[in-house]
Amino acid sequence: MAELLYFGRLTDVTGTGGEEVSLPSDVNDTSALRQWLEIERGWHGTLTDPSVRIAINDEIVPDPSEIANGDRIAFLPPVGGG
Amino acid sequence: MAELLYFGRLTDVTGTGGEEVSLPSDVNDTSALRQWLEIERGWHGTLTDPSVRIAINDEIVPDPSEIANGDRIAFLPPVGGG
Amino acid sequence: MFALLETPLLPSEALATFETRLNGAGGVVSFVGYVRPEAHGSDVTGLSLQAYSPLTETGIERAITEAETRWPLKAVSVLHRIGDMAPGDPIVFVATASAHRRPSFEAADFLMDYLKTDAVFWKKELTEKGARWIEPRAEDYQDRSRWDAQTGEPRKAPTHVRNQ
Amino acid sequence: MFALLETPLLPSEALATFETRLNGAGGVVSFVGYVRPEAHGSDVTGLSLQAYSPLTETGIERAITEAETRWPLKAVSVLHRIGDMAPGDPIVFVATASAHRRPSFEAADFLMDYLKTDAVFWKKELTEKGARWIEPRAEDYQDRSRWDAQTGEPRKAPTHVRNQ
Repeated sequence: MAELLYFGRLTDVTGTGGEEVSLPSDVNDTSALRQWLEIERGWHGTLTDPSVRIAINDEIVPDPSEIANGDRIAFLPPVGGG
Repeated sequence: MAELLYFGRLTDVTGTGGEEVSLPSDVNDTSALRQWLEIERGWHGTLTDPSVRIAINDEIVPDPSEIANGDRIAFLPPVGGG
Repeated sequence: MFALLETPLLPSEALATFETRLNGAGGVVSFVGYVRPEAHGSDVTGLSLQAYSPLTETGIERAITEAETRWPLKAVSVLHRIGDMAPGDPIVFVATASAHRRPSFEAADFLMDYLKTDAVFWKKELTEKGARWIEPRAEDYQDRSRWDAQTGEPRKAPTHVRNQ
Repeated sequence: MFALLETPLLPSEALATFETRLNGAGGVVSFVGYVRPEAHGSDVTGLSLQAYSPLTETGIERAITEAETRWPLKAVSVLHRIGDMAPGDPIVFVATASAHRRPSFEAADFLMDYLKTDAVFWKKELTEKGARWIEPRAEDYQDRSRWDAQTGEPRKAPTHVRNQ
């Protein structure tokens, strides 16, 4: 199982801040994960939007980066505080 | 009589923050006043230094500006606070 | 020092605390950001700030280290709210101390530009007309890019991108 | 608002007071300048600040008006000490409030540059080796001239020069 986390405006679409999923064997990098979730969930391109970055185990990574069951994978829309 | 005021480092030379003087009839502008005080007092060019500005009756003026008995004439070395 | 606060931030107390550790500094600049009371003609009823630990913390700590590398600072403080706030509530307090004023001004400005565009927070503004996620404005990204131009380096990727 | 103070300046109280009149501002920048503890390798024992009323007051009030003309400010505060101070004592508190942070940063920076080079004060620093009058540094005049370059106008004469 991989842990998926959704932040900010993404939760308006996902309806949850996080979930556990079992990654299919051919979903082994971040690009494949974005595509797989898009097809599976029909989230209208929310996660394939390139402004949404991905962090694996608390480190932001570029696409495509390798993923595996056991990873904590966070989807991060544009950030900003202050 | 005119009132002369000295500020900042000038008081180290003048020994006073202010004095009353009777202006001679030919000392009728700020440039003449600087020269007259220089000769009279021997203040080693302290008041003829162009970085020392003059205010007449609380307004800074360029040289030469007219002066007369009754004026409050202030000598202002370079300013700065903060 | 740096802290994420779930409880109200009191800028005047934060400044008083900061003053106890000036290390002989001659100039202190502080910035305080507040929840705005009005947005696009609607009254704002609240602001909700979400962080993602530990990315939020490590990112801000790296920005503070970068500021300390760029400027001769004697002290830095960043306090940032998370959770739910009301209009007028302080969101962020940044203070910088240096021997002279220019490094303090520049470092505080730099840190705020970082916080506005790169710090890992998501902001949801609640108004009488509904909720809206706030993302950095074009000006915020422009302000942030001033610090890249200054070093002559191209725009850096976020500092927490993992090298591949 | 603006005041010359003969008694100790308390920055945290000044900030708390300033916060009561933000008029919906989103960003506040404050600067505090302190008596430095050390100068040219000698311990500083005190600082004495002399003003010349009403020139000092009218000059600062004009600088505040100029800041309010240049930037969309919601509030401004300038508190400046006069008289005798000890090392570490606050000398000046400047605060600016605006809807966004950039006008607040710039206006506070502008006001400090004015205060450092054009405000009518004389500063005498007392050290263990003797007393010394402090005049603006070359950097202070350079910093001040940034604001002239921005408007494309030549360096202005001090604003209180009488027209002839």
